[in-house]
Amino acid sequence: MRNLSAVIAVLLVSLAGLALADNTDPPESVVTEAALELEVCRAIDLQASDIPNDEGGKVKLSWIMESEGIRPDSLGIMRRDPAGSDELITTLTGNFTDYTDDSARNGTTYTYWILSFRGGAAEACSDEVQAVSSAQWFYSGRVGMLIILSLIMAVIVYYIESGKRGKELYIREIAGLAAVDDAVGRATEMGKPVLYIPGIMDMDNIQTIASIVILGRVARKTAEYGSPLLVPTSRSVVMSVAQEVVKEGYLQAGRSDAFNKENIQYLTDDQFGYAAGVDGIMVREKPAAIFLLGCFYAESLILAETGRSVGAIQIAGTAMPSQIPFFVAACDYTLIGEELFAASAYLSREPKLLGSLKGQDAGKLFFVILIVAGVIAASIGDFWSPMKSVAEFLRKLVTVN
Amino acid sequence: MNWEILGIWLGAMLTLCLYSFLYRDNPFYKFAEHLFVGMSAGYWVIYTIENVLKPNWWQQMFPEDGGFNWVWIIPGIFALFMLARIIPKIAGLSRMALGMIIGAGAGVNMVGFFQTNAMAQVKGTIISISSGGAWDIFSSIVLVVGVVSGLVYFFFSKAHTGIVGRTANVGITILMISFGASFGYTIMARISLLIGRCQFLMFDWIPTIPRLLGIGG
Amino acid sequence: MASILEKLEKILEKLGNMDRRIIFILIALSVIIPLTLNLIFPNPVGAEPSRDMYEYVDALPSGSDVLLSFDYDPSTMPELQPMAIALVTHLMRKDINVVGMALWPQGASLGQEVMSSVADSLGKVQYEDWCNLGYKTGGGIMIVRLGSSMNAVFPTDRDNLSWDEIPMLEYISDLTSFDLIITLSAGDPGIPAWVMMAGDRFGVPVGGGCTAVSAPQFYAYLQTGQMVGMLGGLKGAADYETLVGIQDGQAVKGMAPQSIAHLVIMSFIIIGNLAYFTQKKKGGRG
Amino acid sequence: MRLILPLSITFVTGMIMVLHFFVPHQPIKFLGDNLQEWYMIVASAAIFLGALNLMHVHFRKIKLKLKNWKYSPVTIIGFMLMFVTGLIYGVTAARPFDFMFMNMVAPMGATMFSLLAFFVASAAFRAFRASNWRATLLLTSAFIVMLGQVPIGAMIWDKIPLAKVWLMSIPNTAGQRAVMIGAAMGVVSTSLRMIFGIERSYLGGTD
Repeated sequence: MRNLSAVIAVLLVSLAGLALADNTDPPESVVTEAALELEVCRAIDLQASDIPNDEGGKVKLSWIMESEGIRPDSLGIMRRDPAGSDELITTLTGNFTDYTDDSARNGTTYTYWILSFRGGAAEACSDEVQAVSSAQWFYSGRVGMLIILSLIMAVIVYYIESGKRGKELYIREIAGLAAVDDAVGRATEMGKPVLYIPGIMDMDNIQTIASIVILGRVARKTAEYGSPLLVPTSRSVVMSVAQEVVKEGYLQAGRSDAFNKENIQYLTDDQFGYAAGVDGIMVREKPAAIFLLGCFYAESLILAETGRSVGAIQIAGTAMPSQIPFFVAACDYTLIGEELFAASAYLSREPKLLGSLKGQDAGKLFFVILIVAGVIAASIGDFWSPMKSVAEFLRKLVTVN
Repeated sequence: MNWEILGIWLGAMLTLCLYSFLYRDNPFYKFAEHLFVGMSAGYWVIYTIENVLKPNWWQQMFPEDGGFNWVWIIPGIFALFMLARIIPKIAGLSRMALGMIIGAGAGVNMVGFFQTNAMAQVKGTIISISSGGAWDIFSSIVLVVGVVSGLVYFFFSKAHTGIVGRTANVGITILMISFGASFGYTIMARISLLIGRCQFLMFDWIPTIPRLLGIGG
Repeated sequence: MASILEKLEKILEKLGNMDRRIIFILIALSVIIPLTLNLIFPNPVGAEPSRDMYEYVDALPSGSDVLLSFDYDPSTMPELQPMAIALVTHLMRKDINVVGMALWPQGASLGQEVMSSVADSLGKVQYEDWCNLGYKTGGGIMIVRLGSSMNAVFPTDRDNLSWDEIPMLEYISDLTSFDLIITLSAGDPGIPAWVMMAGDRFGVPVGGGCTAVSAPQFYAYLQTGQMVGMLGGLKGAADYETLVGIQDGQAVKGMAPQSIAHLVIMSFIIIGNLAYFTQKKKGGRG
Repeated sequence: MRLILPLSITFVTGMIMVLHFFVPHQPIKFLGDNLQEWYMIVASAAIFLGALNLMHVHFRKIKLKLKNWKYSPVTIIGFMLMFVTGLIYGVTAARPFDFMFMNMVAPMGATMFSLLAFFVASAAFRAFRASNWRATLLLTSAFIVMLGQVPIGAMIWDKIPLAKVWLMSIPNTAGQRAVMIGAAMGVVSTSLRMIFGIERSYLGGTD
């Protein structure tokens, strides 16, 4: 009994809505058909809300369809603006359960409702809901990240500045980088070239950028020692930049006469075509020192094992977690992750760059403290619930949406 | 001429040429290597034209339904700057294009890495080390200690002595276990690739030999 | 007695400095012989990420929509194609709608091959139960656009049939219309792009398969819940085949040469260490 | 002086991309959305530079009869084959360009890739020696995971696959995470140095 009265109530409401909404469809037919037979499903639980974190102009509608009843052929999304004029903004098939109105004006309150069409007539109508769209200046879920990133950037800039002012900064030894001189020196003694591989990604990859900066320092050393430097690249832009950087290195060492542009060549963008070409260079030129610094994928071990087999000293470095193990196994020295980014500062010994390393350390210290505090709070929180919310807060701080 | 068999033979011959490198450098490898470099370079030029320059630039600038989107002149100009390197006199213009690529790359990488590599990983490490059974607690402690000591290993401005040194030692130990596990896990993938090539040679190529010789079907 | 030991030491010493080409030959044989004999080993599945993946898919109600992105090319087919077959089989058996697409140019045709052959065997109809939107360039950035509108990025499917003419796509407006996104990823763009863009930004569950080489780095995503499950390499594919009940799948077949090659490599490691210790002992004595 | 313009372009584009992540409002959204596509177009267009360089290097080799010059025509012909057929016949399936890709370039790629099966074996043989306790740990964890990867591991002892999962999901995750968080710091600092023009050696000198 109760169910029946609910159905009738719903029906009445929907009819009222329908009558208000649209006069083009004869309401009589709805009454007769719907009352006697199974009703056409209507959209229930209609929700309308501004889409958060956008430039505005969008309202998201979502609903569910009644499960009992005849499925409608299509759904009409209706919108009424404050002036009172109704508009059918779109017609969807009966399967949709959400829609985004992207023609809303910011700051205007709209009323939305949904008509269920069957056989060309509106047979049922949902409740009405209201929403205002608005534009946001910030992604709300990214404020935590913005704060942390700004803090870390500020600290890095601070240490760069204090480095510029000549403050002495201690940097621990990085084994792979201490070996750069030896490797280049050995190549000179043996009268063999140095091979430098800047990874296989393009110049927009930050690891490639880091590698190119290191290439500049290595070029200066090879120029000083007088051994040829071969740089095969897998990207055209990297080739262009490498040519500039190496030329500059030779210039700084006062050996611009020894610079040979032909030694910096493009092979192919193809990952394994590049690996094949570099392998060929390795076995034919027999370099005494090989640098593998930058962004590497599967070709890492193809290059490192071939380099090993020609007896070269190999210094590798990458931030690709999946490739580090292969470099560790096949190379003499490996710069792990962050050490790659530290290399240019370490090799140049420029105070401002060393300062940025100190800034990075501050960033890591911050995260260490955050993790330790969070873990302690979460662990105590298992027994004493106030601490749980502390852990939740910390977790939320590092959540990015 | 049967194109399918020709294709299989080309693939098989080049495969064998490249495998000969495992013995040592030889003319067959040199041939295949030079061919591979040339053909793949040609492939990527065409690929770039067809899949990047045409759809993402040309068709954006001149949409199919007519019209002209002037903003797409901007990347075109920068692309010309990049190509200006060919002419030594105006080669300096390429620095504008480089500035753009490196600036955009640095910006995208900075937020991307920070979000996915730093924030998400820190969040994943803020866990309770007092819940679950003894084994769970042990695992959680290993995880947290591993991450923290690993980070300490990367400290550049502190000498690895005293407590920092001991923590960094724990860190590099965890890193080594991690690298070992990662290496061991990967071997399977590499063998799979070899299986794939062997299947090609054994089940696609070898059966064509009798057919070519006129024996059997 | 002593002479035998000395001989053994000498042999070990030689083995320790063995030419790597001997290793190469043995690796080749350990793959070729099982393939020729068509060996199949049993494949037990423990509590692994591949089981999580299976259980997540298995818990989806029929009629759900799953986006399957084929982000690989022929070079990684041996690992990823069997996964694709097992996943598509599972999805279609459960009457889940499969929408295919690709971030890698050749992924689209590889995906088509899998979906059409599995669909034929299970009596599924293209455009009603499955469809293939094809390849789009742009990686992660394109995924962000999919988050606002699928239709805008894919005005037509792979065969140039327009979006509106494909009945099963009536349900789909943007990425959030999907109950799960599965990426079969051979590298970049792949899992990181989907996790960062679709998972982290739009909150759609992401699962996937990848080559064994990249799998270790994605364990971090599994641990944080950024991925619902993962198939790693041929083992992951074989696990899924076993769980779905494909008896003689490509991956299950491949496990025999895998096992033998692994054993060969492990014996080399043992030999290498024995040789290392005999040399060290000698060094200590002398 | 001549570096000021490129450096300011770097600064502006870098800042737009950073802001784009935090600000969904116009005009940042429009600029950021477009810039993402623009820089890829510019980088892609550079491929012609590489192609010219490749041809130049090999023609020069032939002209000067440098070492292995006899193979240079192979590279040149290979490049021309793909380039010309691509331009004439297009890239659709079952055309010469596609045929050569599927039957020559792709198999060669797969073959180079599969060389890794041999190289992991030789690298493991050489590098995995218990020379100190840290190397022993590396060796042991690799060994356990290798066993856990194949059905034979479970046949030897049914806990081995569990040990593999534990190694992969706990110590391996910890190690990867430390690398990832550290690298992110390196990326932030490197990007910052680029965007603010503190590191500018990549722009070359004063030619």
